[in-house]
Amino acid sequence: MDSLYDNLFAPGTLRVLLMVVMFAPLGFAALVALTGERFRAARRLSGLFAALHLMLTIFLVAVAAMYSASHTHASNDTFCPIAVPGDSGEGTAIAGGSQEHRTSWNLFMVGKPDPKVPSVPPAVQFFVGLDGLNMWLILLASIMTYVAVSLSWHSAREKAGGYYAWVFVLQTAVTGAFASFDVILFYVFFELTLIPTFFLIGGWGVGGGKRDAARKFFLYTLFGSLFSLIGLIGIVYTNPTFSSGQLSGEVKDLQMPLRRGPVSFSINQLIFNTYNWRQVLDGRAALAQASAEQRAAEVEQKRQQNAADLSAFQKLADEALLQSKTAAAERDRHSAVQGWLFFALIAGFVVKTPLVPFHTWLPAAYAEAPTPVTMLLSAVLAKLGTLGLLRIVIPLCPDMAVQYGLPVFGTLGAIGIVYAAFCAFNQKDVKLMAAYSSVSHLGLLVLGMFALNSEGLTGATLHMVNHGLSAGATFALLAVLHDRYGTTDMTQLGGLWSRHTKFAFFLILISLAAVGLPGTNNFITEMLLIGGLFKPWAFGTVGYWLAIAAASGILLSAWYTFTMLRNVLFGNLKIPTALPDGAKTGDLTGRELWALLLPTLGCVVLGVYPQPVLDSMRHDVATIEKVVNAARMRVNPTLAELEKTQPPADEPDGVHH
Amino acid sequence: MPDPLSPIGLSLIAVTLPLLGSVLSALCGAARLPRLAHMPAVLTFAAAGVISGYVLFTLAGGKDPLSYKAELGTWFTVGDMKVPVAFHLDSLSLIMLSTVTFIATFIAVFSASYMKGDDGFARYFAVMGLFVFAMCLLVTSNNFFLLVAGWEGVGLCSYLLVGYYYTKPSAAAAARKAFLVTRLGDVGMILGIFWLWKFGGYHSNIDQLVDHITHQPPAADQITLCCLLLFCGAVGKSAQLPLYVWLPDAMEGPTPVSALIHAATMVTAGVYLLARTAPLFALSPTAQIVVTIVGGLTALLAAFIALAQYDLKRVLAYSTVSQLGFMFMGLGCGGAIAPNIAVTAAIFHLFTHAFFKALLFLGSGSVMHAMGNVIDMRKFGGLRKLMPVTHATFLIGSLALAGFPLLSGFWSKDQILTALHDAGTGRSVFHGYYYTVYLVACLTALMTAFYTFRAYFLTFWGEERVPHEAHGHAHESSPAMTIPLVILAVGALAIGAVVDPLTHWFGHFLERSPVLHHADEAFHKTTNMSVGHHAFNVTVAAISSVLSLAGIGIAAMLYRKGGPEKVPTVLKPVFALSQNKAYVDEVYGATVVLPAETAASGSGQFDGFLDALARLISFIPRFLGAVLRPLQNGLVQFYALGMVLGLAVFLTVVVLRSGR
Amino acid sequence: MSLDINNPILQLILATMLGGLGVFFLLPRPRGRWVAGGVALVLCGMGTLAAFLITRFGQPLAASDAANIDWVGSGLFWLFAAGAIVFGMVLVTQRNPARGAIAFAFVILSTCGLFLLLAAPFLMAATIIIYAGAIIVTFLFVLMLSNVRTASDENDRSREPLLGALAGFAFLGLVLFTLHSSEADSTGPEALLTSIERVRLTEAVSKLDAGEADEANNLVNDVLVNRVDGKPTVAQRLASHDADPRVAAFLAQTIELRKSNDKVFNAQNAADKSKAAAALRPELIVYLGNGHLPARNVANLGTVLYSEYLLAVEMAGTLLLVATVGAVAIAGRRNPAKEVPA
Amino acid sequence: MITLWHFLGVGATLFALGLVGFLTRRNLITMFLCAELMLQGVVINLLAFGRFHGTLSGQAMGLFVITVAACEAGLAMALFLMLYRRGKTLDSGDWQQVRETGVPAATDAVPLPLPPADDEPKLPVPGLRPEQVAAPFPESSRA
Repeated sequence: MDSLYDNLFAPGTLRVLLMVVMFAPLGFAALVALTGERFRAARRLSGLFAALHLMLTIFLVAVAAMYSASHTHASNDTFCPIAVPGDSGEGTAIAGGSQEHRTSWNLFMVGKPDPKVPSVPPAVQFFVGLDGLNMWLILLASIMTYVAVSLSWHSAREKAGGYYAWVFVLQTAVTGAFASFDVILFYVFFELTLIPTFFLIGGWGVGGGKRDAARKFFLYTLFGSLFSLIGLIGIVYTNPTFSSGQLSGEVKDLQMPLRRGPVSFSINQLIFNTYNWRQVLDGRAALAQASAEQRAAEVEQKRQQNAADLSAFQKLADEALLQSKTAAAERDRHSAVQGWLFFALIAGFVVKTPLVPFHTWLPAAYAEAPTPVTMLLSAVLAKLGTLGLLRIVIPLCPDMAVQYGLPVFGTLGAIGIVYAAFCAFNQKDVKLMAAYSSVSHLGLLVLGMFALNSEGLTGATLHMVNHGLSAGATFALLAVLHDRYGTTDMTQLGGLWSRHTKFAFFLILISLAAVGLPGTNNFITEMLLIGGLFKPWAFGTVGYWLAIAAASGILLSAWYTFTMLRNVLFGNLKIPTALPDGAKTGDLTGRELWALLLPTLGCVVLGVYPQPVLDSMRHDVATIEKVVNAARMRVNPTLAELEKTQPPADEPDGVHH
Repeated sequence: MPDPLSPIGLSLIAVTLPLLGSVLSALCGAARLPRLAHMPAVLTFAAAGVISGYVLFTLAGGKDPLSYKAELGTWFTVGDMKVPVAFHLDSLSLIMLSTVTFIATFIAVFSASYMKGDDGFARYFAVMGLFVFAMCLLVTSNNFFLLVAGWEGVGLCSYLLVGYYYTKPSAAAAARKAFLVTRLGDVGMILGIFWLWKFGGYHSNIDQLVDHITHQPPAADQITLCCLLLFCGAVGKSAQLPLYVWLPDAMEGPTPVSALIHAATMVTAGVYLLARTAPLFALSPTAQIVVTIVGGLTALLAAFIALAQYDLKRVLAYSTVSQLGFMFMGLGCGGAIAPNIAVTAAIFHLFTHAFFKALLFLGSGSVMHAMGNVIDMRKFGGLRKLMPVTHATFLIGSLALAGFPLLSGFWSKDQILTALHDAGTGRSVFHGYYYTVYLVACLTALMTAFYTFRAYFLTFWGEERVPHEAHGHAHESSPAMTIPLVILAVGALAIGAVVDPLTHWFGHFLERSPVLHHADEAFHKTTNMSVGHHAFNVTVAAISSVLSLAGIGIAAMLYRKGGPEKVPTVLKPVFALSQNKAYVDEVYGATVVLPAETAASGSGQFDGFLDALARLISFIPRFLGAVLRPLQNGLVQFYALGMVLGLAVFLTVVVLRSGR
Repeated sequence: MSLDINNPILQLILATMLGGLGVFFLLPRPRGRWVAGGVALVLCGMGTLAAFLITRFGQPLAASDAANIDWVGSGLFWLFAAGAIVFGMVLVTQRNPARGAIAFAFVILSTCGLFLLLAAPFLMAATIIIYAGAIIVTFLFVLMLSNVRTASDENDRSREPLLGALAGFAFLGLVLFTLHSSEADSTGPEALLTSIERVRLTEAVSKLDAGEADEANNLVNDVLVNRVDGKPTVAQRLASHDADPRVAAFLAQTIELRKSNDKVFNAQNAADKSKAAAALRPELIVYLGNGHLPARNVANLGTVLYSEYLLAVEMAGTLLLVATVGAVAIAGRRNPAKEVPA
Repeated sequence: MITLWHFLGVGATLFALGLVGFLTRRNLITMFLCAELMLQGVVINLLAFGRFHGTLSGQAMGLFVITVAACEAGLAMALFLMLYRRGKTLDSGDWQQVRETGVPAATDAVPLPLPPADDEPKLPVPGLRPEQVAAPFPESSRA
């Protein structure tokens, strides 16, 4: 396969392509903005752009996925992004270039470069790339932008150029955040998404409270992510580096001198440092303790022998004890700092995701936003939060993720599954129902993710895409509905099957995907996420109730979804008496059909044959898992021992019902 | 990849064919050729039936264990969760596969005539094809997750077909109810599968998992928990006691659908599941007795409700629930006598029941077709002259259902009763329960005979009455509908006797399945009892015959003249209770649906409260603003004063600090 | 802190409190103004302030210096200072703005007297001319505009009299306290030099100004190197106290001065000598802690203005022009209130 | 001996007095004069520093201060004139429109004292016959 890639593409083609995929939407935005008020021109132009972009992205991601599924990496030390612009190495493989997977594009330096740490300057870098965690999300963003652009009929009637331009700006921001491997770059793109969203909700929203909703969305998520910024800065500043530390290889020397401070902003480097730093701390503490114990034993021995120079030995023992205490204190301080940073970091991401009870910005924003924008919010933007959890929070604070992840945030996720499902059932507006259903699904995602084993993590990674496709398609259908009747209120609509057969087909299919019927994508990931909760170590901590809550989501999602289907599709035809001006009539048009076909096809294909996608994620999930496993051994050594020595089936602390 | 001409290869072709038929039917609909949509379905079902029948007959007669396995690649694999697309073929799945495709073929033929001219003709056959595919997948998959795929697939098709008349609100409600209630059971099943996966060394293939668990059994309470959770799924799908309520409502679908899905095939998936996992159940006698008791209670309650229904299809629906209860009673005996006897009895009843219940439903469909879609027995009667073929076949079906001696229903029911009797008189710790259930089963058998013939007499005897909805066109159905009836009637008449009591072919064939072998071993290991063989018990057969004849006799006595029926005053409350379905729906409405909906609206309100909490934070800057606003009073001197005071404070601090 | 009347802190607090209270009582208000008490308090406050200034800064250096006290200069200072403050007080508390303007004129006169004492005759003249002109203009305006004979809001009310007086006098107290504490930090030249030494060195500055570098050189040498009238030199006299950091700093300054002086002494040619002398002069002045302006004050001021501050002078001129144009533009506009109905 | 500190003290006192006046008096002209008073305090400081450091920079600065004060006086007079034309008053408290919405305007609670009763009869100049009776209180018609 290598030779195929090498022959087809010169090294660096993918890097250029990635840059194009990231920044072309900005150019589109500028061009579309020029059309101003001309609706048709803006619509055609942006449709063309989005389709072009989608084709490019499909090509890019397909090649990248084949690459990362077929290449085995020697170690799991860090994420292995490929197609990194500015990668200095001139390796054999086209995508990576070198095996270093890092960039040399500095945005600005912070402090002086340390000559002892070559090629890792303390600089904020333009470090973007594709790996298993983000490449599918980038494709998802491109698909959803295409769908949003195609389905913005009613929403973009006024000031069409501005609307489409903001949508493209949003795409660049989201893609940038997905692709970033530098914490500051990530944060900048992460916050950049707020601006287009703010204008899209506030300017083109459908409800009376759109400005209020836009402001609430903006402030609420910003409030959360400011904590994350604090956390990021803290992580960067408390992250030490090793004077001989390369990006790969084990750090063995426990007496290795360390340099604190902003040494790197690269997520890869930070993960590597965090992982090894903790090992070194533990190693030092263990060594010092062993030495102290040895000294104490010596003293005891001498005392029994009534040796004359007892006091000298006593002094040595005291020194060793002091050293041991110092080393332990250093380790404990590290843990304490990591704890605070964990909660600060996670704040922004759980708000963005959102996790119950930090979700209250969501109903207002989702309801007031133009439906295609709601689609983007739910399908793509929410994934920023979960990707942040996966890429930053868990690998950078693994001990806290092991200790508090499942008991606190997993429990919140479980509560969210049930609670949001009940809320969803209570809604009269399909859009709000879908909004709460998103909360419910993402609760499951977070719950499964914090199981922190390969099933849960892979399930979470894929569920981001799957939920994006199914929730996106749901909102896309609602946009179609809104274009026809100007409302998505279930009390005003009913029996639409008899009028829109194709629409009904798609709605049923997507609803099936949403409830996780086998053969659709969500089934795979729900099984993985629930399965993750059944791995033994997770049980040592919180018990089976989380798994039961997760499984109850299977029923509850069906409950509200099928009630919605009954109200909207079944029964006698019921439509609002007053239809909006310029409303479409009839079944799906060709453009809508194409737009809906993409995510629907995605749902089915990922449900029937997900293995290639799963394979492309394997390495990067293994990276997280490695970091987490080390943390797990630290947090609960006995459990780790048990798991190591005994076959899982005979695991003793099983069910006691 | 297996050899396509090997038994497993042929079976997989048979499994896939209905999917092809479904796609072709859908394409017919899309290509504006809806009138041809039945052709792909009928042809592929028939081909699948012929292939599976061929495989069955080529494999029949041997003595060796019968088990073929195939893996067609990976569905998904992550970490310890490895889900291959794995199939297996043993006697159990082969019998199921043949039954399903065989019955489906005739029902498809019947439907082609019955549904002619309907708007959703192509949709009907596409979904039906999908259903048969999912059912075949369910019975042949060797992997729990693949089984769940088939399981949910049949549920989906059931949903789509019950809600086939989508403009009918009652159909929409029934479809949703069917889906949700079965899914409630599925939650339990999925949890059970995961627990099994955990205890079973992270195998998800059924055979490997069963091997692992039978060789390294986990604690008894753990295995009981897993079995009961699996049974939850079966309870939902097979309409057992807490969750049976969806099945009578599911009669809103077209009648052939009721015949295929809600009588012959899908509802028996639960029985199949328990048979398939019999080795696990064999490890847990507690789970077995629970199965038996649930089955007994269901059979009794459903039979009781069926006594006073006026809707012909509902009578049949409750009788289906009741007969499924019989099957579970039989399955549960595996904890007290050998699992192979129990499973054989249950599967045998499943097999015969598929014939006569499909026949009865199709017969009622024929009646309904003639009566202009009226199914209320009070509105018609005395149809035996008008619809002779239907009458004859319906009579055969009723006799079979009632357990009339020597008909197929008699033999299979007799096996279950014998099993229960043996269990009740055996050495099991639960033999008291088993014996009670045996008595219940006898009572139910009596009630079954009675209500079946009540329906038969009310429909076909008495003076001839035709509802005005029939527009005077009431007539015997076309041959496309009557030929399937006749064929199924032959099956109902003779197949029971042919396959088992005469030849013992069925039992021997089923015994070749490694599942039963494993189950017997596990049973032996768990209970330390020897594994017996099925023996014809003359006493039980006699009692069963007497009860059946008594039921038929009472019904003939009361309803020979046809309706309207006269109820003795003493029995009126009982009659009303039965007619109102024992108020189970109302009880559920008050205890499950209402609390859930209240919880939903409560959650909605609580969400508002949460939102208010979040908004509370936004009041902090507002409050500060309100406090500080009066300072901006527009007087320049006031501002200057503030400046000077601030400066004074600042200077004080500076001076005092530097003074130190 | 003991309640010693000579305690400068106490005096300071008393002065600001009395003054503040007095001004508070005197500030115009519709009713409750207490003129007599206010005046008394203000006078007491002024007295306390003077006492503070005297006890803290104005003490005779030593009994032997009593002959050298500049009685005339001191008297004039106190006179003008008192005048400025009293008339300032009148300006602040006078209800009638016309009388206030007159009081302000007297303030200007008094400060001009202080200017003279500070050796700024040109500035004195300029201030009188400009302010007198400005005051006359102002006065005219006042007469023209606010010949309100009845009570009026602007003249008979004060905005926040208590807080205003408090703020202003707190500010004053803080500044005085800062003076108090910063003066304590640099007592060096005043206390450490004898008056004879001071006179000698002052003479040396005059000689330097007159261009007589050698004379000045000798005078400095007299003080720093030779024994003057048989007394020890500065360095010898203070050597025993050099543990005190201020004394040590002063001694270091002395050594630097000697080095500069030696440079003048050892200069080879005239050019070097005048250069070294030019460097010596500011050092001497810093050493004395007390400036001594050149004799030809106004001429030198002109030189400075048109050499060092030329750009600033030009800008000031431009500013004046712009201000004139602006004032004309503003004052010449019609009344917009008539055009826009309220 | 008069030292630098005495002058600084006087300058500070003048500044503080000006400050008090500026903060409390409401007549714009008086306020302006008070501001000038503060400037005088500053100029004294500048001169004193110059004097006691033996430089002329202090005087130069003083000169600039006086220049600025002159500009200020000119502009302030022009502005006062404008304001007087608009509101017929020199009260700085009348210009408080630039306040936060919702904050009530500051009003004066205590009433102004009445003008002293002018009840002494004004006798005509003896020996002359009064030509006509003047309108009583000619000012009141203006107000």
